[in-house]
Amino acid sequence: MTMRKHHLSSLSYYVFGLLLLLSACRPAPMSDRPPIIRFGYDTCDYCRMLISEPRYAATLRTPDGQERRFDDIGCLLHYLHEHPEEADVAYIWVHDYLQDRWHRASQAFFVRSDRLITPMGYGIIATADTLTADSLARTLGGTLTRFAMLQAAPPPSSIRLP
Amino acid sequence: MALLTIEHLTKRFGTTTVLVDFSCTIEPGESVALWGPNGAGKTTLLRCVLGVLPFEGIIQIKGIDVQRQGKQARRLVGFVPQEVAFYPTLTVGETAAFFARLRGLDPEEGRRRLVQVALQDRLDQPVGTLSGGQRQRLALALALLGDPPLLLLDEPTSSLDIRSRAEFMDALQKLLAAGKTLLFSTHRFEEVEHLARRVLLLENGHLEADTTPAALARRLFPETSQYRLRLHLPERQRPEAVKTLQTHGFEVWMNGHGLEVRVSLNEKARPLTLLSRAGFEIIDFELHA
Amino acid sequence: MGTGVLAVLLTTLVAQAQPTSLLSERLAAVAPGDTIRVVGGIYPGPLRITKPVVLLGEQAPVIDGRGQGTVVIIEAPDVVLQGFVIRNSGRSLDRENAGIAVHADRVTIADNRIENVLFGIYLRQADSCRILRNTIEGDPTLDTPRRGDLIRLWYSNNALIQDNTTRYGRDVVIWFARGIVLRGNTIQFGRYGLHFMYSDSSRIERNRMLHNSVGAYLMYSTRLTFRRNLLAYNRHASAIGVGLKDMDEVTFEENVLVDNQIGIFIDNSPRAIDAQIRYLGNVVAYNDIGVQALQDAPRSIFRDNSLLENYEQVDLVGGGRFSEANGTFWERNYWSDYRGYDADRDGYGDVPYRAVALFDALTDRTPAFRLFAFSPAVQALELAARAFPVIRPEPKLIDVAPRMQPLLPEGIPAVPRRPRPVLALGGLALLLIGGLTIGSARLRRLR
Amino acid sequence: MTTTTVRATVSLLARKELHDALRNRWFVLYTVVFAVLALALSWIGLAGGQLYGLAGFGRTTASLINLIMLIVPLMGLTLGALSLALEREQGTLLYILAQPVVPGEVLLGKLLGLAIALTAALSIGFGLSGLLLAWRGSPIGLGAYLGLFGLTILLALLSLSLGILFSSALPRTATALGSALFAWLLLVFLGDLGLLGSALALRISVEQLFTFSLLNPLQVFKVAAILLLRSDLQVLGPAGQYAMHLYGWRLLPLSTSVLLLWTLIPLILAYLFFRRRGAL
Repeated sequence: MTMRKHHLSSLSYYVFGLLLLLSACRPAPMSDRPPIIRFGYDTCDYCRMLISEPRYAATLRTPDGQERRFDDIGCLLHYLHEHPEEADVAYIWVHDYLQDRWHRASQAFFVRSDRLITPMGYGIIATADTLTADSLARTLGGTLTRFAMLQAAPPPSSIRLP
Repeated sequence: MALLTIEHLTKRFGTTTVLVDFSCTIEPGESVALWGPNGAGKTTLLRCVLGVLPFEGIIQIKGIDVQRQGKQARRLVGFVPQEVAFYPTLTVGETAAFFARLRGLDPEEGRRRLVQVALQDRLDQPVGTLSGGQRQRLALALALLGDPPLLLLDEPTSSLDIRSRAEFMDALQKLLAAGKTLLFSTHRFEEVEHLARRVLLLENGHLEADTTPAALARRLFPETSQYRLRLHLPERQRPEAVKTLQTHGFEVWMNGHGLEVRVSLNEKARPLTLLSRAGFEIIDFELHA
Repeated sequence: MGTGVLAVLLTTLVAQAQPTSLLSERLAAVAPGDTIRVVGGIYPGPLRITKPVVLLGEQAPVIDGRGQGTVVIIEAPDVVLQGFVIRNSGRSLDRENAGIAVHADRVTIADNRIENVLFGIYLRQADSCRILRNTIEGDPTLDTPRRGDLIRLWYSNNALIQDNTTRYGRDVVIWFARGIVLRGNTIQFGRYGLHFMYSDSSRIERNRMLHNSVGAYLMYSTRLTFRRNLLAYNRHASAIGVGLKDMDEVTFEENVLVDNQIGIFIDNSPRAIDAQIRYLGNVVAYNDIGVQALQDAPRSIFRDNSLLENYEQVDLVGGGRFSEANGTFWERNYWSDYRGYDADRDGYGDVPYRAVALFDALTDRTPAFRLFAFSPAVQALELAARAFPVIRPEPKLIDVAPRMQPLLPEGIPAVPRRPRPVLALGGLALLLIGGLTIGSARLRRLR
Repeated sequence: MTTTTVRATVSLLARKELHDALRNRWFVLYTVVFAVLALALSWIGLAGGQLYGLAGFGRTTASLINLIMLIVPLMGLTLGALSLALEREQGTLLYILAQPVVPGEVLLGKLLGLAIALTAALSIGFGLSGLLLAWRGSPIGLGAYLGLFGLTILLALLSLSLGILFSSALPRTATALGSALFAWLLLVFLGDLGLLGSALALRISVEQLFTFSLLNPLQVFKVAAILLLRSDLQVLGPAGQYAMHLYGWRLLPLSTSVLLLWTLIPLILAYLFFRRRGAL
């Protein structure tokens, strides 16, 4: 009889431990960090292709915590064009072209050039500051731009040679 | 040194207590009967001695604790249960070999023991096809494997007919003579009388008395009174048997199973002898106060 | 006889002894349109060809880039480069280091072996080129994203790419190129077997794309014929056999898609309101999902296809159904999970095929439930759903007259089958172990 | 006096158990059914591939995993549940315990004997279908095949030890067998259906779904088996991708350990129950 009682209590410990485990599994509160991309594993939420190269990648997180990942800044712009309800409220990050860093899209400086072959051929990359962007634009023969301007324009088409 | 020591043995099953503070010692060479009504705790006591049930208190065989060193303790014990159950898939020879090995003996030793109980011709017979008497003899042979000093027998004759019972008793008698110690439970007084030197009287889990067969007999059959001997015979022989006994001056009447004879203590075996000589087939008998 | 051997030996010796600069000098010396025969030898790269000449390699002469830059650069039209071994390009993705870079029209690159390169053959603004029977191998030690594309076409129209073999590259890329014919190539162990974008009026046939992350991704193009290709073992994270995104006017015919994660993936195709896509006579077998579409696949005809043993035959992401109102038609396909009969013996089932599976309906809405795939519980659920039609979901599609027998296109290169002698030994060993255990335990009495 | 080592005793008891199992009708029935079904499924699964020159991991290969998940736990649970309870009811358990043996040896002997019997039975099923697969050219390699066999043995062991737990805790054969059958239902059907239902109702996340599902050892087996056969878990959807990303190939040793734990814990409990209960 005592055995059975003992067994029951160990069962309740088990259940309790389980609940603890599960609470540990709950997603962490939304942080200021960009969503994680598993490169070579996750696919772009616009063009559905694998995201392999960090330096062209972009991500966003909606206020209710949904995450989107893109292999090309052009795909991000297309996505935002098709989902205007997310465009104004989402947190948007773009990856730096030269370093392993993420920037908030509103703070980054962008270069658009026909000579940049990005994964989906939109030819847009992001950098941290205006100086780097300017020198890149000069060497690549492209133009320097900001995220607001990119968003205001119609979504980019893939670059075409003149 | 005592062969078996039982101290303050108490055994509970759930809320019911089967044995209460039971203590006794048994010396080498003794033959001890456990006597008491059904449910008095005889079987439970034997199982505790075997160490196959957990209990409170201490039981030692040759100083070996049966709970803590059960394996060594059981090496000193041969056991014949009330209803012998063997593995139905094994033959007699395989069974003997298996239990010999279990005791760390040569399997050949197991087969040699079968000669002792006259089962050597049935080596390849499945144990399931043995008669009750044969099974009991096999059990006895197995209990003797490794020559343990102590034999525990739980109503060993209860499923036997009268002739097998007599043979079995003879065998036990010989073992006793050879120096074995016996502890057995029974509800047949004649077995106590035949085999035991000492009787432990159990009642409701208590040790009521530690006494002798003679004392038990006085308890059961006071000298002055008359007893009823119940005889079981085949139905067709009964009227003839009644006549035979009446001609020898016995008071006889018939009941459902056979006949009953009024006897005094000193002549209680005479009706049996008379009928056997006259060629009657006595299946069984019981003595009642 | 003796002199013949001697001559060959001498030529070889001479070739070996040639100063490595000799090839450039010979190039400089010839007139446009001339033919240069190169017999054996090892020449250092880079080799720049600026005249329309024919370069014929015999006994596999080698042009070695020694790990620096692009090995052969062709800047003149009508060049023919045939029979060479071209190896060891640089490793810079940004500079697009390649085995052969072509910047001129009507160039033919044939029968070369291109080894240990980042990019393989790179056509940039080079129209009407021909890439024939080359073998191109990348560097398998690099991570796939760090590799280059073994064939890359960039603004290069009317190319013929035939009977090439590529291995260990990133993708085969065809971007901004009209009128391409891609035929009989084998593309293996890369990321995208084919990444095809903005390239209208092209023809892709009889190619084999095996063991890539994704077989072929076809995007943003119109008027494409995609037929008789074999796409197998393309499995990786989010892997698909063939994906169509924003494709218009496609004839997708008699392809074989085997053992991919998703056989055919359809995203917003067709896009144009007057465009149509025809899926005809394809074999879609042993994929996790046979055909997957985001929402519906409007203005599409699926006819005479054979869907065999896909774990989920057809999947509509988000649930719902293929609607004939949108112009989606499923007709006369073979379904390996069809349970109907053909009483009138016309080769078509008398009962419509309905793609209904309770579990599919669950996983289409909540993909996480795919975790329960292969569970006996799911089987029980399906049985229950069959027995009690009350909980039967609406069918995803209805094929009114499904085929009774699969329709298998002939002449398609077969999926390589591997014999399994080792497995046979394993099976035999287990059988022996089991048999002997039981046999000996039964025979040997317990003595 | 002769002494018997624990090893000798256990091996003797195990051999006796094996001897018995091979004469057990249930056991023979399971062995035959498993072998026939495994053979039939492999045959059907390959028949299509043979005809079309195609081969792969289709629905039919899946049904092989299904077969294992259905039959193997049933084999282990029923044989385990019968093991002690039946002998207790026959009286042979009392008789064996009255010999110079300890309960641990009896338990271990039973486990070992039955495990060998089950392994032999499964070897025959696997061996036959392995030969067939090899003969007709299968998509499964030797490594995956032997790996699946090993996992199946683990599954058999864990259900065996669960069955033995019921056998030691419950006094009568009927209740032990009934409980074992209920446990089988729970493992095979009710657990998954319950989780599916609660996931629908509570909208739990992919991570939680995966974590919860691992409480069912059958799911652990399944995940490991699919990983072995496919080298990835894509076919299990987002939860599979999550697991693959989180653990990768470590899932294999991980699930093996979980299965072993599922074997060990019931055995320890069974031992405690057995010692407490003794021959009764």
